[in-house]
Amino acid sequence: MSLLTTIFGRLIKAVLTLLAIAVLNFFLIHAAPGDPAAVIAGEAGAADPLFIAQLRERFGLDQPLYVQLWSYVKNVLTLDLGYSFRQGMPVYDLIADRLPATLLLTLSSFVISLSLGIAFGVAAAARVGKASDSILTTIALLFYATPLYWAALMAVLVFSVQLGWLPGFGYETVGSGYSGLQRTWDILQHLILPALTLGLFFMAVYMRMTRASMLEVSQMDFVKTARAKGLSGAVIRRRHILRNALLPVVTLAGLQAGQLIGGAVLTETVFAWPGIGRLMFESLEARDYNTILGVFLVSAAMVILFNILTDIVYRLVDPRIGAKS
Amino acid sequence: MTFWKRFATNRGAVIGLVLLAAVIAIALLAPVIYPGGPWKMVQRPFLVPFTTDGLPLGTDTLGRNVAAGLVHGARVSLLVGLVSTVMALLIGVPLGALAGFYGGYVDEGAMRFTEFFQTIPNFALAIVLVAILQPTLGSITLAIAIVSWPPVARLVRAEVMSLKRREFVDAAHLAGLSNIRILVSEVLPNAVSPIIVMASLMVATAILLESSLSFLGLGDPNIMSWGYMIGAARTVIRSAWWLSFFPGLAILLTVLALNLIGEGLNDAFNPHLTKKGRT
Amino acid sequence: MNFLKTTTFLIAAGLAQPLLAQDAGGRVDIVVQPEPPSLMLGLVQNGPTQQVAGDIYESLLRYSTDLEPQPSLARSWEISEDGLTYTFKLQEGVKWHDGAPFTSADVVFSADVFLRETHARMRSSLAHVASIEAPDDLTVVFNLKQPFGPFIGVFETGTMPMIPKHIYEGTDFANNPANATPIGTGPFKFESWEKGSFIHLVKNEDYYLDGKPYLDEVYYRVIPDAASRAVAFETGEVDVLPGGSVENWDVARLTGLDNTCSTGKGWEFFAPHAWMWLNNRQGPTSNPLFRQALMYAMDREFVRDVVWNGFGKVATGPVSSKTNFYSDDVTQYDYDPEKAKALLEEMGYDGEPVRILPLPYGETWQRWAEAVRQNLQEVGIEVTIDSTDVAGWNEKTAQWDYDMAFTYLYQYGDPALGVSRNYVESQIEKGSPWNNVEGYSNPELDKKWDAAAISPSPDERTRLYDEIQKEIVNDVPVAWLLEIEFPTIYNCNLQDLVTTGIGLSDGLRDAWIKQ
Amino acid sequence: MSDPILSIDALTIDLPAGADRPHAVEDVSFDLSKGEILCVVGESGSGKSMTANALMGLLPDGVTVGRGRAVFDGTDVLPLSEVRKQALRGARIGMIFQEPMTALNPLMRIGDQIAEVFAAHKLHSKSERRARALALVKEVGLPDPEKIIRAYPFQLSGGQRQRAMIAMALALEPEILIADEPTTALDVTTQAQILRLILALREKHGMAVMFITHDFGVVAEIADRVIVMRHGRIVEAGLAQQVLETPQHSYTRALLDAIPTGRVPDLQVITAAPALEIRNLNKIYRTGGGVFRPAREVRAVNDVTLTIAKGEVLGLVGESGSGKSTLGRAVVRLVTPDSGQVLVGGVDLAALDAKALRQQRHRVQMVFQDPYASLNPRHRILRSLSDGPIAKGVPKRQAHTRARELLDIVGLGADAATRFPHEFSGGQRQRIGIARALAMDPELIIADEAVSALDVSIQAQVLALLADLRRKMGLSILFITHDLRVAAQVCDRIAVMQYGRLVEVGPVREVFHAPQQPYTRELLAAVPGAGWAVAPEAVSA
Repeated sequence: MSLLTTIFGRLIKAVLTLLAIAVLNFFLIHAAPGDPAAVIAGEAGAADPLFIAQLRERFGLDQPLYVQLWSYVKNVLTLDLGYSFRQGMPVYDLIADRLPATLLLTLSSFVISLSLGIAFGVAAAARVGKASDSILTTIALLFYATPLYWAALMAVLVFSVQLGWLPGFGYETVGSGYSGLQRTWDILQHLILPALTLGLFFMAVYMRMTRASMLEVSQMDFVKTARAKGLSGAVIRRRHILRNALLPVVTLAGLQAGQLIGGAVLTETVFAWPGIGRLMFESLEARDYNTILGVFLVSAAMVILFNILTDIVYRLVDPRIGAKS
Repeated sequence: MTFWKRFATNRGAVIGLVLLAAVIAIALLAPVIYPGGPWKMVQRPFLVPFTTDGLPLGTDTLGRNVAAGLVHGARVSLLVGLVSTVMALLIGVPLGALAGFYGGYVDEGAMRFTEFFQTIPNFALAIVLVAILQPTLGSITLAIAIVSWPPVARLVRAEVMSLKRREFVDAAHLAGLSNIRILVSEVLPNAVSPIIVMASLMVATAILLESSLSFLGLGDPNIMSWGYMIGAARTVIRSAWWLSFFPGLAILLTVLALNLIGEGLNDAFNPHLTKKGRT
Repeated sequence: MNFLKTTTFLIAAGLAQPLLAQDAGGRVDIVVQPEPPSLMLGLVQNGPTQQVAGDIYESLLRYSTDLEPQPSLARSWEISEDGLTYTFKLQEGVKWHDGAPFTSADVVFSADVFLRETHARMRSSLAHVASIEAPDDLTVVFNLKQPFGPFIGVFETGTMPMIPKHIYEGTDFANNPANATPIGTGPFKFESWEKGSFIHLVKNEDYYLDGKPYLDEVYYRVIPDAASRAVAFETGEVDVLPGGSVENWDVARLTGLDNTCSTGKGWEFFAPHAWMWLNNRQGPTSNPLFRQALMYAMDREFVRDVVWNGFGKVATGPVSSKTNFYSDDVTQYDYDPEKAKALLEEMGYDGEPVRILPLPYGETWQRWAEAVRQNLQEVGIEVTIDSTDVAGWNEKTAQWDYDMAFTYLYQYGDPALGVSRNYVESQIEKGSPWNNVEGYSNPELDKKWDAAAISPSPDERTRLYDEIQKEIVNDVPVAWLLEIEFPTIYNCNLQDLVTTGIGLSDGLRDAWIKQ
Repeated sequence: MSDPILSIDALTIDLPAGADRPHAVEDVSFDLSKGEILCVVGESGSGKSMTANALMGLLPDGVTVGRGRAVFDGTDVLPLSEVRKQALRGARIGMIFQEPMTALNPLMRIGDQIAEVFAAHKLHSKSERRARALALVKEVGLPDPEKIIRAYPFQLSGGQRQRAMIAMALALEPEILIADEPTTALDVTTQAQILRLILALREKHGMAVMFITHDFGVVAEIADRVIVMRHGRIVEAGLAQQVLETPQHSYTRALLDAIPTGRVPDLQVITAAPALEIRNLNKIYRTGGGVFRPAREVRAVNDVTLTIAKGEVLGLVGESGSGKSTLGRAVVRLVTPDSGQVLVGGVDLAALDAKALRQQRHRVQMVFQDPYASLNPRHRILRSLSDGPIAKGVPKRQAHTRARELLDIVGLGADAATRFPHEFSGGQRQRIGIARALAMDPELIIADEAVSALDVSIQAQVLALLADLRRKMGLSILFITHDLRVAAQVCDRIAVMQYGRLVEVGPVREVFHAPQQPYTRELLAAVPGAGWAVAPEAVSA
């Protein structure tokens, strides 16, 4: 089976999954008490029932649920995510506005966590049973056990407030008028704390997995073969053990990377990062149906995208996959 | 070596066990230690720890005893962690077992269903569920269970798939035992070890999840939990660090303990993986 | 009756001209929380929207901190003897941000066409208006059907913002693309909006008051976490924390910082008044004895001192002491658990549990509910707290699915505008959380409320409102809690930040930075 | 014996504390001469591989050289530093292993893995390495070398992988090749090819070979000299022919005796009544298949018709992939055949629905291959033996009594009933497996490679038990095995399978002595040591 047909098959499955997610979430969200009209009216402060009824009619919320569902599904099928009641703009634009920030945050923390995790995992595995292994493992375990938001708050407290080294929140210095390199540098500084906090937690995950996987692979027969060839320990670790040990890490990383997108709510909240995690949380409180559904769809699409990417990477690394059947 | 001996040789696991035992003891004895409950406003607010007799960890924003909160909070964190894990197991184990054992369409259907839940971002789904059901102990537990079961199903499925090819399962078929009986009494008991390991880690994750939900204001307001305490104190973290520090520490230690135990169990169940030494 | 806990301030008005020479130039960063859904003030009037849009839009009048009307787009005004005709003379040379001239036609369009359709609160005031005329470009006349004492109070920016006729006439107001780039007459112009991050306004160079505004630009910053907002102020990244944007516990700490000022002014017009709705229809709360017991059981001073960090004033009844026609000649409910227990015994309270629905506006309100729960439990009442978010809160109160529900509402300077709606029987209607939600019914009092609203004589009004307050406080239809104060915290270099009765919501027309 | 290239002197290898004995190898001395093939023979745990591993510096963690020297080319290699050992490994001493499936890195192309040997010793340019890899691939007889060096291990068969391994080991023309059970995992015909290859390479390069095996057949095939090890000690050493024909040590004799001789039994009197009739049985496996691609079909059982008489032992032989196991599993309905009949006692097992099948299961029972997987580790032996009878309707007490009896019969004693599987050795577990099959009072027993996983001496005991039981109880057995010598020893008739078809069926004597089909002949010829073990008797027959 060629890569193309696989991807094509996956895409079809992905579309079906996304549709199912849209439908499930549609019902979930409509099951929540209150509706966007009530919330918007609530914010206006003095709505009479007439005003609320007008809003409902405008949003189409006066239609029976199945009619609303049908029109939503129709929209989604034409790649139209609808209109945000609360923000008064197309959901697509809203998400397009926010997605880059989330992607920047999650991808950089992903890169940090994966590279550090693998590096430390390899280091710990190479020193298994020694003190340095215990220290690395313990530190990873501590990161793993620390509530993310708590670590985030502490990080702001220490590095931003006490030491003043880094900005504690936001995406860039507002109104700085920076452009080009200067702006990039500015964003980078803002990125460090959130990306690290988010990254360190996952670093612990990858490190533990890499270590375990390295140890397991190092027991395998072909490692003995490699030694029998007269290869040095470092070459064996790099060329034989690591490559094989990374396979399960790649799988896990692919799974996590997708989840990161929707899972950055906490980090985005603490660091005031203008991403879609926060957008989702705010839209949820506002019962901004279309926006929540849109965010869910986009994050689910990201999960699927990353799964497909993982598959491709996996195929590139492991010749056995794909050639099997 | 027996299982317990192997477990006991793992220093981390023993430390974890002692920690957890302490947390459980505190949770059980909470009504004895602080019979007044965690909500009672006993003193001036914002009393600094270690300065007032009877209030070792100071008081919170309303003058409530932080130590009492911690002690009573232990019950809830453990309860949510435990019950949600049990619920997740109750969904994941049968689903994974049936999928793995019967294969074919059953497997296909069950796995599509599982994948579906894995595609929806977990934490976001938990938030939505709690928001929809409105935050109560029950809804939080349920939400955590609903987002936690897919890995269980996958694990159990993989275990069952490998176990069902073992010859003793063939032998059971030849003995004329029914499928369900084979699944329940021959296959599943042999999958218990990895499930226990995973469950111990899930309890830890569930405690973290509960506290994260509370942090976002999605906790049950009638119940004192560590997550609630941090959530309630986060706005004063700068002026009253101890209000979020101690519950944070409590979570950290409990989660750490569970992880250590999980690793210890894993090592004890799979002695061949832990052989010390290099390639 | 704006609900959201923040607002802004500023201002000025023509009272005392400052003695200092103002320095021009500079930039101010202000927190806005939460992010406004829209800046089109004619469509959305919640707190954050008005805080930002108050710089862009203006109305005919402003109100001083003691609620006296001040000129704004109206240079002067006249009320006829019979209280039926209001005549306004407009400022000369006022231009919309797109350069079009502002005329009386815009006023008529705004009040009579646009706001009548979109603005529920304005609509109920417009019910008293027979016609609005524009005899010439700079004159507007409102003709009332009958005298309506509070009418002079409706010309505030959030109540009657001026909408450009040349842009909106004949369009679908709600979906007009111009809503994204609001055009007003105000001292600042809309420049850009980075969703989730900031809103950028720049100085209106063509402003009709010479030399104003002083500031070059204003950034409204969206920072969703209260603790982060505090940090932002400390690190100097923002200059102003509007009321309610940090938790009360942080206020004392922040105001103790160098070069940090705070003011409680700028809320007089709104006079936010907090109480718990008590469901008068069913359960223990339907019994007046129980409701009185509640009042004695609650330690409201403790809450003021601890939860509100000393800000605010214990409410004595339905009318805020900042609002006109306040009377303190009413029964005082001091903290007295014994009395509460006695009342409960008298009514034969059987331990039926009651639910508290806190206001989902952050930690302060949550703590408040917890404190009340503790107070009530101590006199033997079974209490649980229901937890919910904004939408759920709206739903539950609007559908009367609650026992006790926290809320706070604005009073708009006059009991007829912001108080009577919560107590008269005609305002009992399911589906809204701002009317007579508790279901209190007292026909005798209803007559007095009505009479007081349309009486042309201030003395008569005072007498009626005194009687009403005296009587209603004994019935305890709702459990009044606090007159809330939201201190605005700002960098002391900022001058003339809060100059009117709606504070930051009136925009930064007069603000300047001391160099 | 002249000119030893390697001289091992009083080697002792220590096991870590807590192991079942203090030394893996104790006081072992031997020489290896240039161009010589030395076979080190022993059962599992004899320490035969440890000696080789010590030489290569590849001892498992915790296992250390205690005493002794291993002089190679004038130097004791045991105390050398890791770096110097690396220089030795691959370059001057090559090694190949038992499991060709796992001994190659699954993620690297064959060519790269071969070229890596040069890289490890910093020899040749990149293109030269490739050319040499190609030449090596050719030399070890792999087809289509250009393609092979670009292939990944999973694309090669077991025999091909072992050839690739040999190519790697030979890359730098080492003076010594250590072969650690290199043919054990291979089919018999493939094994024969690999053995021939090793002989040919020895001829060509003149290297010394240390060949580790448990199989005296292989020894007979290639050994110049033999060392027999037991419990870490050398019990006998000598020229191959000497040891094989006139073993001096009782253990060597026991081992040789335990080997099924290939001596075929006399014809048994067989009743006409069939215990099993298989008629036109078919089973096709379909793999893959989906929207975008056709399914791949493998005819595992192709129109097989076969009868086993009551009291008869029928040997079903064939190489891996021949379909013999599928046929066995289809007979007990662990696999549902696509078509055809399986008649046992007049019941067509192939046609029963799930419920009826459960009630008829007891008619055919199975003894499995893997003694470690065939017993539920969480159940006591008693339960493993009595669950079936109880499900069948036997009263519990009676089932328990019978279980104890059977444990006695298979030589374990009734006490075994209350213990758990992990308390037993492999051979004991296989006895339990037999007892379990008997507990159901079956009309037919399928023994699926029932002794393949056991050491020779244990194998002999279990085969003896089977023969004994058969005599006493008149069992009908379908005996599935890849080992023709075992089949020859215990079976009345032999059925040969290839590619899912029955190639030849007949009495052992006929099939072995006068095979009709070329494939049968090929198979027989490939049995290592066949000429030595079967020939004398065969002639007399």
